[in-house]
Amino acid sequence: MTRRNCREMRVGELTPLGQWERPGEFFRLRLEGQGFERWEPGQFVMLRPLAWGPEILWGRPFSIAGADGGGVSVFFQVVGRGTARLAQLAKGEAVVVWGPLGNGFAVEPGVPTLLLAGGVGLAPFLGYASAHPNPANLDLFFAHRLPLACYPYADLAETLRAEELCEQRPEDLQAIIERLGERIAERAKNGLVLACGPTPFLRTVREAALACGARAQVSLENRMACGVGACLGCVSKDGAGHHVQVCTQGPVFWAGDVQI
Amino acid sequence: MTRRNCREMRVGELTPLGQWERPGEFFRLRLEGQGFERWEPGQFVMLRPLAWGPEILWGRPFSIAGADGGGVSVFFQVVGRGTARLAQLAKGEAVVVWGPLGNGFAVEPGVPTLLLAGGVGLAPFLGYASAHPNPANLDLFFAHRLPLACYPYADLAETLRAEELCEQRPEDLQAIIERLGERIAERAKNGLVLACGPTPFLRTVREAALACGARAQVSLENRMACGVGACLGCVSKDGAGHHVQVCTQGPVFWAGDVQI
Amino acid sequence: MDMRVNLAGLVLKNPVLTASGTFGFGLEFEDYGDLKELGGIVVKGLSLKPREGNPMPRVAETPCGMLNAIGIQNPGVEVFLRDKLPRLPWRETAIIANLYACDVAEFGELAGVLAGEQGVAALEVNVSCPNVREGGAAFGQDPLQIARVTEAVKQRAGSKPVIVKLSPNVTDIGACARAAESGGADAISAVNTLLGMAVDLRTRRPRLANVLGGLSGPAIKPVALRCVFQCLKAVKIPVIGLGGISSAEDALEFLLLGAAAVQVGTANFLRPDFAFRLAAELPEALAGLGAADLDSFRGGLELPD
Amino acid sequence: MDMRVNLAGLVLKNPVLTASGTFGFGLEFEDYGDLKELGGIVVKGLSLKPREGNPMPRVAETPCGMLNAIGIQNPGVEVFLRDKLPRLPWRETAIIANLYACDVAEFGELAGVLAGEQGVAALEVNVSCPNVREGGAAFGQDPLQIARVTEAVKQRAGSKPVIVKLSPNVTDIGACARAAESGGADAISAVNTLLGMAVDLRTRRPRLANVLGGLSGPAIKPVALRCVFQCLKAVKIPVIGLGGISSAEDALEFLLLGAAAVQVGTANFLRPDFAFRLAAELPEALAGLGAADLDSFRGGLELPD
Ligand SMILES: Cc1cc2nc3c(=O)[nH]c(=O)nc-3n(C[C@H](O)[C@H](O)[C@H](O)COP(=O)(O)OP(=O)(O)OC[C@H]3O[C@@H](n4cnc5c(N)ncnc54)[C@H](O)[C@@H]3O)c2cc1C
Ligand SMILES: Cc1cc2nc3c(=O)[nH]c(=O)nc-3n(C[C@H](O)[C@H](O)[C@H](O)COP(=O)(O)OP(=O)(O)OC[C@H]3O[C@@H](n4cnc5c(N)ncnc54)[C@H](O)[C@@H]3O)c2cc1C
Ligand SMILES: Cc1cc2nc3c(=O)[nH]c(=O)nc-3n(C[C@H](O)[C@H](O)[C@H](O)COP(=O)(O)O)c2cc1C
Ligand SMILES: Cc1cc2nc3c(=O)[nH]c(=O)nc-3n(C[C@H](O)[C@H](O)[C@H](O)COP(=O)(O)O)c2cc1C
Ligand code: FES
Ligand code: FES
Repeated sequence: MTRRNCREMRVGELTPLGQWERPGEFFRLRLEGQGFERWEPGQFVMLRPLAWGPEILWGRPFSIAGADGGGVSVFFQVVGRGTARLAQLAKGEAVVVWGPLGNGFAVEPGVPTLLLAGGVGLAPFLGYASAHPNPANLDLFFAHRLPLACYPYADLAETLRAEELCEQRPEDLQAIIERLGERIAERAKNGLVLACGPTPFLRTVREAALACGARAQVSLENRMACGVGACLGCVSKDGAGHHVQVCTQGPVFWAGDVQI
Repeated sequence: MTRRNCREMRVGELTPLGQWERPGEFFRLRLEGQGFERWEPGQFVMLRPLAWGPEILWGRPFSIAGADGGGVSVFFQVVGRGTARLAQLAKGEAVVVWGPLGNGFAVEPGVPTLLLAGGVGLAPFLGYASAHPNPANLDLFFAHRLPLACYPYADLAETLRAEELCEQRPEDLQAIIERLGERIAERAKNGLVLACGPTPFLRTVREAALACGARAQVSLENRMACGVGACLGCVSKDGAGHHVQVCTQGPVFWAGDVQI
Repeated sequence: MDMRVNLAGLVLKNPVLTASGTFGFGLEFEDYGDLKELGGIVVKGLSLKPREGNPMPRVAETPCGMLNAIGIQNPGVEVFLRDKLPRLPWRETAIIANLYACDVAEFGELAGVLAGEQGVAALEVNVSCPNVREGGAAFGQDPLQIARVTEAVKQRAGSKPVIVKLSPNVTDIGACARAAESGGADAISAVNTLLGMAVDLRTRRPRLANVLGGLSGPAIKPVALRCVFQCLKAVKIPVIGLGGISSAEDALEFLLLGAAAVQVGTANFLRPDFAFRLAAELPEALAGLGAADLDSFRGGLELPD
Repeated sequence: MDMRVNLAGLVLKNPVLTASGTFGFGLEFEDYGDLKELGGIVVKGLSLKPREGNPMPRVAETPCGMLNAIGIQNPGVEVFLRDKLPRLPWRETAIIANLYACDVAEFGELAGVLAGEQGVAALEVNVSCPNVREGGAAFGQDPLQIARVTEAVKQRAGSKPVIVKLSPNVTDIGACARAAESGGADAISAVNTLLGMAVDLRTRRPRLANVLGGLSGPAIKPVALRCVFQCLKAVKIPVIGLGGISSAEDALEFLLLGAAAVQVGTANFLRPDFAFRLAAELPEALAGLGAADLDSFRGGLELPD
């Protein structure tokens, strides 16, 4: 088992992505320090810069995009106050990091595995692809709204079979939903489907998977205050209608075990 | 009359002083922009960087150390949260500045004038000396605790007669008080005494001046929320025991018109 | 966009008022904007006689807020009428007097003094100031007293609308609002400050000479929104919302709940042109939310079933 | 430095407790520190039967604070006793059960279930939760009900100290404290959350599915300090202070007023090792203020004459 911990790490690189297309919106952040020798793709960390005053109380959860003995990397999009301030971190600044948190995706080296990513939901699959013992069995389908350069897609596309669709016009969404359905159905018999992305995306994946009987996991992005199972602010309902904490019992769930 | 205003100005230079003696504690800050074409030495500004969130609500008051058509300068010491964050301002950052506020020191070119400064209370006298039509009539006495290099003393000492005493051991304080008394008494007959510094310093000055009948003004540094006379949080008592706002009816008072 | 507000018969050009005690007598802010652009100005609390207020220190910063215990320092109602009111643009902007007194009779008398003044648009009754030991708190925390004070003011106020300003330091603010309504109030403003305290570890003393003080600023916004929500449920008269407003979005939140107008208090200390900027920014902020006008937006909160 | 605290007969190794609902059952924090180093752990609110709690969303950030409307989701007291308590270091650290019920009889029953449990050091009665519509608010806002609930719990609690946790959403918290004392409470904890609300301008809906929720965090510290101050004036039994503590200095402020111990709530979300760090830092922070020990510092607030 991976050992969770809380530590102060230092900002290593903070690299803007797609800065010509969407300046100041997408970043890769590398935090330096120990504690991530062992982790599972799909797990996440909570980040809270030491300099944040009481104005922003909660840490912010991000999927681990990669980690090793020297540090951990995440990939984030600026959507609000917290991420806006993360984008202004200075090199060397101290960030309180707790993790690795939650449960990772299933890894079944011998099974053809379809990775479905929507937008920033691509992040955990960077780690997944690099840790997977048999990348030849991996297919990625990536749905996005913004130019490809905003995402770390190119790196992934080199190491596995990748397909992408951009949602620009309203009719693109329908195309994405259909394509998702087709791709999931291909894996219905003998495959594994893993998905991460915005809630409507996950809902579509879950329904399609349940409809055709594909084994599928979805990674939820509920709002989190503590990340460790204590506040009960991040819950979703399980198959039986009981509340489960996404931070500790997820964020990855088998599609049948969670309501979206 | 000088016209008060509120505007966003840009950080020009932020220069540390005495950085070898007290790293990160003393700064000169130049803010660039218009609005300070006319001002009087002894007046002050309220500063609140645009980036301050609701965590620090109030602006912070600082004596104008110098100003011209292109901007305004202040000189500050880091003593708490607000000044600590001012010390981290980046060049070009926007700062909300309102002023010039309050009333300046009396300027009587033909009268021998004694400037008494305690610590950062030196700041307004930079402006006073440079604006005075007859610097030959100015004497400065500067009492301080920290190395001289922390203060903009050298510039001043070039343009007027200056004397300084450093309070390092407990017995130095007594020497300072005695020296203050002597210097004030010299001006009792036909001079003018102006003082700015910490409250105990001003109290000593006020008592000595009243005792020997010297005409003296003191500049108070009460805590301020608004700076414009509205909140009534900065009051002191006048000679008759009525509350007066230090921000609008001061910060400079004739010694007999205010209780300290 | 039409931003006019009809507040109990009083037409305001926009819903932005300044809160009592945070905007002086308005004149202090003339250098920072055009007073005529504000919906209204609620002046510093006025008493029959001049008051020196509480000893210093009277203010302290707290996380996202501040405490004050000014103690209604003011020059008295006569000085206000003689020296301040004539210099205010009362034909263009509603000047609202904020009344402070220590018993019911005095409140009535104060209202009587103001009733005949053309330049005073309305009376706001401060039954809620927690700062002053003499009894301010007692009035505002007891529905019966609120009703009695309201009646007394209303009787002497002539044709002036009477606004009762409520304290959040009560078990049931809805009951206080109903008491004001039953006493004849034309409108309610909610809320005054939360009773609080701060201490200085170095001196081992309270940070305020008065020990207790009123908490205001962004920190209290969630409590203020809840109080306005509860008042709106309790009464039919208009409710003016305030407490922690420090952006156009904050103001819109109160309006979304159904507040007739808003007051800006502590935010005037963030920058002295705050209220002017807010009045100017509000139409655009509303448009940004897809609202056609203020009236169609106000009260549009959707509640879960 | 000797940091021990005697709380109504219960000896704590230091004055740092974790607040109910913010530290789970303690086990969630085992990876972040040694539970044995805490003065005590107040566990998540327990009811007789399991509760699913309120619908989502249940939490929202506010300026320097947060709102929650969890609705006392918990697995029920039996599951706690069977699955959680045996795994906690209850011999070394005081494990305090936090009781939630909807009527007096149920409170008594809950106390009865816990009275015989060796691992439970004390009972904290939550009469103040404003989240749950079923009646939590009513109990905590009425001194008479507080006295009745306290009596019922005390009767069934055997030798366990009974702590009554008060709500700040009242006109007179001193009266509530006296009611608890008269009902036989061994200690008081003050305060629970302030009733608040937040709205989302984009969706035009409340940010919490429950509409109203409890405000906690640094924003409420001034109100919490005031409540503790008023409770200390009202009663002789010890008062545990909480509300907005997010640094060693904050904790010392409550102790300076005279609080017997403190609880840390929302700050546990700033970083999961917060409570452990606080317990470790407190002696040095005390020494930094020139205090010889905790007892000589506690209650040392100097009031103006
Ligand atoms: C397990 C997990 C893994 C995540 N991984 C990543 C990642 O790798 N990269 C990444 O960019 N983001 C990721 N997120 C989402 C990220 O945590 C949020 O975008 C971030 O917390 C927003 O903080 P903020 O202060 O900028 O936004 P806020 O100011 O808090 O909110 C701004 C807007 O974003 C919405 N929002 C905030 N938090 C969330 C959330 N958790 N889910 C959905 N909407 C939200 C709000 O409703 C609001 O509209 C993850 C979330 C979870 C729970
Ligand atoms: C008219 C006027 C002119 C001033 N000119 C200068 C100047 O030129 N240079 C300069 O360095 N400072 C000046 N000051 C003082 C300066 O405003 C304060 O040092 C500053 O506001 C402290 O802010 P902070 O957030 O860092 O401290 P806080 O965190 O607010 O307080 C830290 C400590 O400083 C004390 N403190 C805070 N404000 C004041 C104050 N106004 N007076 C005395 N003690 C205070 C507090 O009690 C506390 O002990 C002036 C003050 C006034 C009223
Ligand atoms: C310094 C100060 C002085 C105040 N004086 C008064 C007053 O005289 N009369 C009154 O009714 N309210 C007074 N208040 C309360 C405000 O009008 C307002 O109700 C409260 O501050 C909450 O709003 P805010 O958070 O926007 O400041 C005062 C508030 C402050 C901060
Ligand atoms: C998410 C959350 C859940 C809470 N659950 C409970 C609870 O079950 N029982 C209880 O008595 N108090 C509960 N509280 C209140 C806290 O114990 C505490 O009284 C309050 O948050 C104030 O302290 P703080 O500002 O340090 O958080 C909860 C608070 C939060 C934030
Ligand atoms: S984030 Fe707190 S329980 Fe999941
Ligand atoms: S600082 Fe507000 S009146 Fe002087």
